[in-house]
Amino acid sequence: MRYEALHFALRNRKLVAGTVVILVFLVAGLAGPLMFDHGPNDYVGPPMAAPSGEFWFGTTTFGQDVFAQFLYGLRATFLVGVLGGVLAAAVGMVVGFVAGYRGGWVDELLTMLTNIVLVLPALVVLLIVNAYLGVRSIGVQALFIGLTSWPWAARAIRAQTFSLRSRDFVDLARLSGVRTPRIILREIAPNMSSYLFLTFILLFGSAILIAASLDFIGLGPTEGVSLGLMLNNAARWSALQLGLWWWFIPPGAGITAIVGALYVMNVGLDEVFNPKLREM
Amino acid sequence: MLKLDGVSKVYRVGAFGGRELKAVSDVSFEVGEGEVVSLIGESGSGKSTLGRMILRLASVSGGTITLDGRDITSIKDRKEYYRQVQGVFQDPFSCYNPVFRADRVFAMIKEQYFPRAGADEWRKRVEGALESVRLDPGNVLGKYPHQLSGGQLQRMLIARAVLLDIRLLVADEIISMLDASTRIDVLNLLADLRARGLGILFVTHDLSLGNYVSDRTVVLRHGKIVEMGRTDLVFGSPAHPYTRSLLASVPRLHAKWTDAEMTDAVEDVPCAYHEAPQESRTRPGLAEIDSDHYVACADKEKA
Amino acid sequence: MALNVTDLRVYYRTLRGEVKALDGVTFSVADGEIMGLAGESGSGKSTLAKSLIRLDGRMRHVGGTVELDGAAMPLSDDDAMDEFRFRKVSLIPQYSMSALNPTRKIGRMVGELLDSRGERPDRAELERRLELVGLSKDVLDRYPIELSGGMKQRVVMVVSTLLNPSLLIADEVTSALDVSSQKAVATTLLGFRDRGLVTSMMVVTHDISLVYQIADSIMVMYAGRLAEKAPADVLVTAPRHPYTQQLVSALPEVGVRYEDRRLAGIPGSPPSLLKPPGGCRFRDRCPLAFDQCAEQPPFAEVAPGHLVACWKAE
Amino acid sequence: GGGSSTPTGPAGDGAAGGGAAAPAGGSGGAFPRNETLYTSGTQWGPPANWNPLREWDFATGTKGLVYETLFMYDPNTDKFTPWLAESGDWTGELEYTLKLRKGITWSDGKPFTADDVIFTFELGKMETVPYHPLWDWMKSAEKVDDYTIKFTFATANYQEWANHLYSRAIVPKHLWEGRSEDEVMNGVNEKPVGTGPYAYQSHDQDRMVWVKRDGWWATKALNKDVKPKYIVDIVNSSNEVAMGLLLQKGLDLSNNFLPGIANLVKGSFGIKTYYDQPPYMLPANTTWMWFNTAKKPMDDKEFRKAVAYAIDTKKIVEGVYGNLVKASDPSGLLPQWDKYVDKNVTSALGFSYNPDKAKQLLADAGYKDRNGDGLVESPSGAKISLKLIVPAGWTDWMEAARVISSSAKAAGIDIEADFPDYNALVDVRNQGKFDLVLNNDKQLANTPWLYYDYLFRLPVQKLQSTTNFGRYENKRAWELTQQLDQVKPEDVEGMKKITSELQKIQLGDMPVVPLWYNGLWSQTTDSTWKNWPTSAADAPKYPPTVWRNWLEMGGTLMLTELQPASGG
Amino acid sequence: MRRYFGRKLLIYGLTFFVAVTINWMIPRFMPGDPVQSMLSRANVAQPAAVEAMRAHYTAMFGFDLPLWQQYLNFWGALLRGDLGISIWLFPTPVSDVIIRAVPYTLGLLIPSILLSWFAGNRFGAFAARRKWLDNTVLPVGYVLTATPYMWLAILLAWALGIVAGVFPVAGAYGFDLQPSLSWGFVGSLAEHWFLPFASLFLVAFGGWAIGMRNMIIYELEADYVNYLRALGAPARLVRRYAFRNAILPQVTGLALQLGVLVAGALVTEIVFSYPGLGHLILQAIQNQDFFLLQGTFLFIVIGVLIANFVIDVAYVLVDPRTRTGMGEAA
Ligand SMILES: Nc1ncnc2c1ncn2[C@@H]1O[C@H](COP(=O)(O)OP(=O)(O)OP(=O)(O)O)[C@@H](O)[C@H]1O
Ligand SMILES: Nc1ncnc2c1ncn2[C@@H]1O[C@H](COP(=O)(O)OP(=O)(O)OP(=O)(O)O)[C@@H](O)[C@H]1O
Ligand SMILES: [Mg+2]
Ligand SMILES: [Mg+2]
Ligand code: NI
Repeated sequence: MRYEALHFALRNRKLVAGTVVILVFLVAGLAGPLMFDHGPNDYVGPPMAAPSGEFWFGTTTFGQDVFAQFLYGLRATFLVGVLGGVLAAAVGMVVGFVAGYRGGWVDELLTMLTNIVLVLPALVVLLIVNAYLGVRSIGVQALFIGLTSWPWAARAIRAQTFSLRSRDFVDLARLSGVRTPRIILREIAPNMSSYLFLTFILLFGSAILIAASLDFIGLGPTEGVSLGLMLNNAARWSALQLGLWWWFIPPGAGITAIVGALYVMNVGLDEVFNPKLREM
Repeated sequence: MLKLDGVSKVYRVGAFGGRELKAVSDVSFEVGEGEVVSLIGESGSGKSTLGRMILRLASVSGGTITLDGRDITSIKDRKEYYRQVQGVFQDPFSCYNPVFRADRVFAMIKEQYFPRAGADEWRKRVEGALESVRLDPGNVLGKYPHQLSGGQLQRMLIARAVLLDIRLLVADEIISMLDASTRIDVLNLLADLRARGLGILFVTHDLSLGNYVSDRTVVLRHGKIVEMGRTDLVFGSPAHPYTRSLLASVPRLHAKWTDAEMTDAVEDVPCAYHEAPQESRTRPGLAEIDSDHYVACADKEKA
Repeated sequence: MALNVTDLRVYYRTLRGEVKALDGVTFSVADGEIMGLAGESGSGKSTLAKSLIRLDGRMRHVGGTVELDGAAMPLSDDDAMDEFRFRKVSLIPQYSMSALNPTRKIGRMVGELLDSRGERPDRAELERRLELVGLSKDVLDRYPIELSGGMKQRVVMVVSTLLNPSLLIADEVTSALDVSSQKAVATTLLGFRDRGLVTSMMVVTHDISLVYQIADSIMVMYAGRLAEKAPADVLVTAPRHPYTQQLVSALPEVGVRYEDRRLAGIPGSPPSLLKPPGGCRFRDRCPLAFDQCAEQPPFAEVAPGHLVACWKAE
Repeated sequence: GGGSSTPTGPAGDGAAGGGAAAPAGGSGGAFPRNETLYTSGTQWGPPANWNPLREWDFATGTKGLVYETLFMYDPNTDKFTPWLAESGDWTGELEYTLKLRKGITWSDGKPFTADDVIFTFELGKMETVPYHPLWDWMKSAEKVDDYTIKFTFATANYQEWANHLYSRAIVPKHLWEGRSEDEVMNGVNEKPVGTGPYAYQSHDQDRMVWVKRDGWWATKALNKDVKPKYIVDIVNSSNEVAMGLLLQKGLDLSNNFLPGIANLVKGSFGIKTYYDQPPYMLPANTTWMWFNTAKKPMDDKEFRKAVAYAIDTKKIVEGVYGNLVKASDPSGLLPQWDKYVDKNVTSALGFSYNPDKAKQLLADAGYKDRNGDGLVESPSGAKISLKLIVPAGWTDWMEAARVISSSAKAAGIDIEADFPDYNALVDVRNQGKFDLVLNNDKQLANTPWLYYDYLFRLPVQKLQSTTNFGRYENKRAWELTQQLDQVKPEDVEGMKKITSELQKIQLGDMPVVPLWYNGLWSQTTDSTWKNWPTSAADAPKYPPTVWRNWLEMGGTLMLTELQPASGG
Repeated sequence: MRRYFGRKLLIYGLTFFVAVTINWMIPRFMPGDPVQSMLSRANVAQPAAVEAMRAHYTAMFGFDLPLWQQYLNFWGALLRGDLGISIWLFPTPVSDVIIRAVPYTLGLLIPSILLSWFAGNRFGAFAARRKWLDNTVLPVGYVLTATPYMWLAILLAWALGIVAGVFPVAGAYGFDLQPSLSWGFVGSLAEHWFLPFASLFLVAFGGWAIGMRNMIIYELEADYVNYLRALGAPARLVRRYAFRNAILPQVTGLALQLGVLVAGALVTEIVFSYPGLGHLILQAIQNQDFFLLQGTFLFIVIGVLIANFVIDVAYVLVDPRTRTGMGEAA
């Protein structure tokens, strides 16, 4: 069964393409910055230079290397995505598992909480909280994204847990004297691993998008670079009007490519895990 | 050994538990050592619910369940209880976590009950248990559930229960998902276990199977007992119209349904309850019409 | 002859190769015949049933022909098959509980279905048939969710037979039911045939005792092939194939008790259909197996209407 | 964008709302392009009030286009021009007599008289009116006749008074009389009635429209006329938008900071700035870096000096601003105040970017790098790690702060740029809980006294909300500042004597570091209106801006010099 | 049914309560004093004057009361529809500021949400049954959903606005116009509206198309589809049923996505300087106008809640399963 999944995984064009794109960007983000002996914000070149052999993506109004910013920015983007995604997935899982497994009033309560957070427009809440708190680091940004984007994941996981909870092997584990947290962890979660993974991918993608929006509005981290901040800076320094397309195209394209690849990967994985879809 | 006394179960359904659903009401019977009691009834009659209450997978809403006179809810240590009482369920495939190897059910027992047992010693025990359910250990160990047949899986579950030296087994429709050719093997196995002194609560909706293995039979309908007693009496001279109609519906190999049976005319026959003497109504709502043969009133149910 | 199946082969495409789920079956069902199709799990019963109505995406029609009322059915041509479906061959699925579109009222759905097949919906006839299965006509104004499981099943039965098909296939329609409902469904099926709403019927089940109650003949499959076909009484009382014999003897009957007569199962398990062994597929489990069994025995008629695939069956 | 690229409305459709709301002559509610002046860069939010006392948030133009001041002041020439006043003179040590121009009427037709002026000044007796402190040293404003007023003072703060003379918008007594303090300060004043050349026409979230009013007094009295019939002041949403509009000639005058504009000025986009080469703009204010002198090691003037030497201002000017600004004089005084700069003092004590000197100063004062991290520790061995705060979102300053941080580090001083939100920054700044902060609150004005007041004002209070953020305590400097206030503006020599002293103290103690002059951001296009102020010989020299509080410093006069580009 | 709505209303009520409380709490427990920063902007010279003004405004905004009193007052004012006075646009009441911006935001949101939803679902269902469409056009859908709203907006603004000069990129109508019922004005409105609308529409469209495509594929596997197929029902009918059933989860999806879409609109407005709520929020943030921020936030929350409720009602109307399900069990 495992091998079968792998077999399909390797043959699924969507999954492979998505994964390749993600890996390329990941490697670029991890290894790329080592190419430079200057920081992403250093004034290293002539201002407003178009892409050239020396500066692949051109330079900003200050003469910063856009390519360097892009590669460093990838790091931040991945970091926010992973941290935000992991946190949201973790909260979503805890809430979803507990609500789904426990049922009863615990479920009622958690479902209520979930619904409340769900109907609150997350980005707007983030805007407000960010504005007040003056969140200024990637970590805190990821924290807030994680804390607001979990509800749909929790809902989905709850529903899944609900159906798994009544499966006999769960009862059997209970008959073996296994305790609840362990049952959730060892019996239920592994059965949803593909689902959890899919959830995480989606949360990962949405965390990146939310972070980019926050950065763009100027509520992003003030130090360092991220793709969203690059967009923000490009807009603020009139890159559009000055025709510095090389400044605002790459970061947006980078985000789109990463998130798009994640989504495509998600569909691919779905097809791998879900035999019904494979026939398509 | 196991005694149910006026057991009921109310499920709260709907939002905020707004509605009540009485799945089991006022059920009393006993399962003795080395005795097979079959629990028979149509779908939704509360059979599984009873089983789950005995297995402490569902809480008891009313009445008591006692094991050797001890209320089972007072046994704080669930492990202690499960060492004596175990269950096997209907769908052998869903009893195994599909992502793990099938023998994980044994590992779980070791982890929880025999953490100190040596690997070799444990292996021997498992093999012994498997052989007692007539499985070739080499054939089944180390495989994934989907690589095994339903019969094999079902027998492994019984082996798992056997590992614990249990005294009571709740077998909830354990053969209805099996092929005709394998189900009889599992049934025979149960009978063998009984011979070793195991009490078995055999839940089924297939009357012929119940008849095949059990000593006593309890017929449930809408959560209430309509008839119970020695199997030969219940099947031989069913006293309640419901039992009769059930029996009439059973397809038999050598007799086709008669035209009379095809039209459900059996309901007209009055129940035996009223003919039983007053003093024999030892259990509430049931009349003892023969030694160890009880029946409920059909008219009262209609009302 | 209503249905003539000749050497039908249908395989499943899988990763590990082709599963030969139906590997050369030849049989026929006469007009007015109710044929029970029995056999253990995985023997290819559903595959046969599906083949006759709609191949799913992974099934491949490898060979053989099917003739219904003299017309050859283009099994592998999905569009051409539409001509046969519903009008000539129809199906009562196992999943009757979920076979109705949940967001359409039943009457409307039926109307649209008939419309789409170019048939004129006959409301009166529909109501008459509903009455036949004990349903009032106002179910037509209800959504499926408003009906109980049994009602839904009866609705499906009525819908499937609305165009009086020559062949009705009922795949495991009773497996999930308790005895009293099983009986009700079985007698309804019988009633359909008796009233001439369907010409002949193929009832797929693994419960021989049940199918015995209504079937004229019973066919037993084993590992993708036919083992035996005989009139119902004959098959139950005097089966010729060793597999059938063992199968029948393993069935407990009301009244049979463990202490009285210990029944025995069939040891061993059926072969994989991925690479089935040549010859008789029951060979490994067969107490009578001998050298000749390495060769596939023909499905030969040993008595009128009694066909067996076994060298030992004379 | 906006203006020019939108289709001109189809002619003669009569659907316009009619009445006062519809601009005369416009078809379909459109403002005829050749009669309309589009400006931007002044208003950062929808126009919300037309209350001339709310000098920080009234709709731009409320003062200058509608309400007028007694005098105009031109910072380029340092000249006062009588405006509503005909003349004004110190008629005694503590007595100032003001004569008003006759024949001026309010836009509702009522005559403008001494009562209005007295009323306006007396409004300052209300606690919350921003010029309330005037009454600390002004004794009375008395009406001599309808056009003459006599002001008497307890202390003659000549410099400050001169500032009041061109800063206070005069409001009509007949309409404002009887308004409560709350109405006066917090009232919206929807229908402003003033003496100026324009009247309120309409406004929306993203614009303020003024319409020329008939019978402006200056046309007759001074032969000055404003040319644009409409002034549409576009609310800034962002600088990019302004630049986009400017490029499409949807704007005639943009007073926005437009990064990269230098490229466009050099190109063929028809965009002009005051100078056609760096720094392109007239200077408008100085950006200062304040040390919190109440904290170690900023309490050490040697350390402060070292920091001053360590800052690479040139990199800010060129890298961050692309030469749109100019590095500041060591005194921090704007070029318009050049005459008050004692060159001897600045050449002797002035600083410039010199990392070696900075290191030298540090070493001499005992600041050494003891732990080898390349950053110095204080003489006592304590680690030095300072934060330079700049409001988040002020991108140019953020960039500048990063440059400061890196050049300071290069000299061995650990300064980190930090970007709290504006509110938080204000909090810590006012409470004195910061290390270093950038600030440019004080604008160009008639007197350098304003700058010295900003630098040296005492006593230090719990909250320092507008001046002396560094809590720098120097009694002598504060005395000199007060003395400077009491020198008559004509007495330049007298002022210079004091400013020279002050500069000595300032450069010797270095409580703040002046960094660069922010420009009087202004870019214009000639497509509809021409004759903008520029450095060219024949062009007007008024400050080319419609910024709040700058119209009375020449903005209004600029409008009178404009000419239609296409002759008519 | 009544139960169902009672429950929903309870959730909405609680959400509202939580939102209001958060909203009230944050500015009061965060660093920075709005009055101080307001005065700091006022840039009044003399410290003494500042002190007087500070006292005045602190009392005016009620910051001198005990917290619980402030909280109660907040609710009281809220229920009267009074959201306080904007600091940034002093002395305009926050509700006035919001009311002026709302038409623009709704004008963007409602068409883009509804149109993208309809078009996306149609298109997704269409693509799901054509392999070549599925393989060629759907990737575009993925790219679209993955696009950050503001980037697409920037690209459109740049390409169609600045480079091609076809569309204006700022404001809601030409700066040479005044609101009137003329063709010129309406045309100008439409012209300014188009790009922000298009960028919102496109991103959302991609999402719906993909969602629908997946839903349809699942739906085509459903038992009732198999049954219809077995009865030889033509693909047309099957698709019609599948579409109808697949659209139901998309209705719920719409409710779930609402917050995201609103957020997208905010960001898009910022790019195009479109004078709606998004623009307002940004300004309120940049100007530290807590009251305006609170008001806008509340307004959006209420809007989203109402929209959610409308969707709930709509869902009940279109899906018979919920209706009966609720009548009996739930
Ligand atoms: N967890 C539960 N919550 C609510 N109702 C339940 C629950 N479990 C069972 N029920 C209800 O209780 C009644 C009895 O169910 P039970 O499963 O005991 O029947 P059963 O006799 O085992 O039927 P079957 O033969 O179908 O297994 C049914 O009406 C069922 O719907
Ligand atoms: N989609 C599929 N892909 C691959 N193999 C399949 C598929 N469906 C069925 N098979 C295989 O085909 C063989 C016949 O299956 P089929 O479903 O016809 O059996 P059956 O007799 O109906 O069994 P049951 O009684 O369990 O329904 C089995 O070996 C099964 O594993
Ligand atoms: Mg059950
Ligand atoms: Mg089958
Ligand atoms: Ni009775």
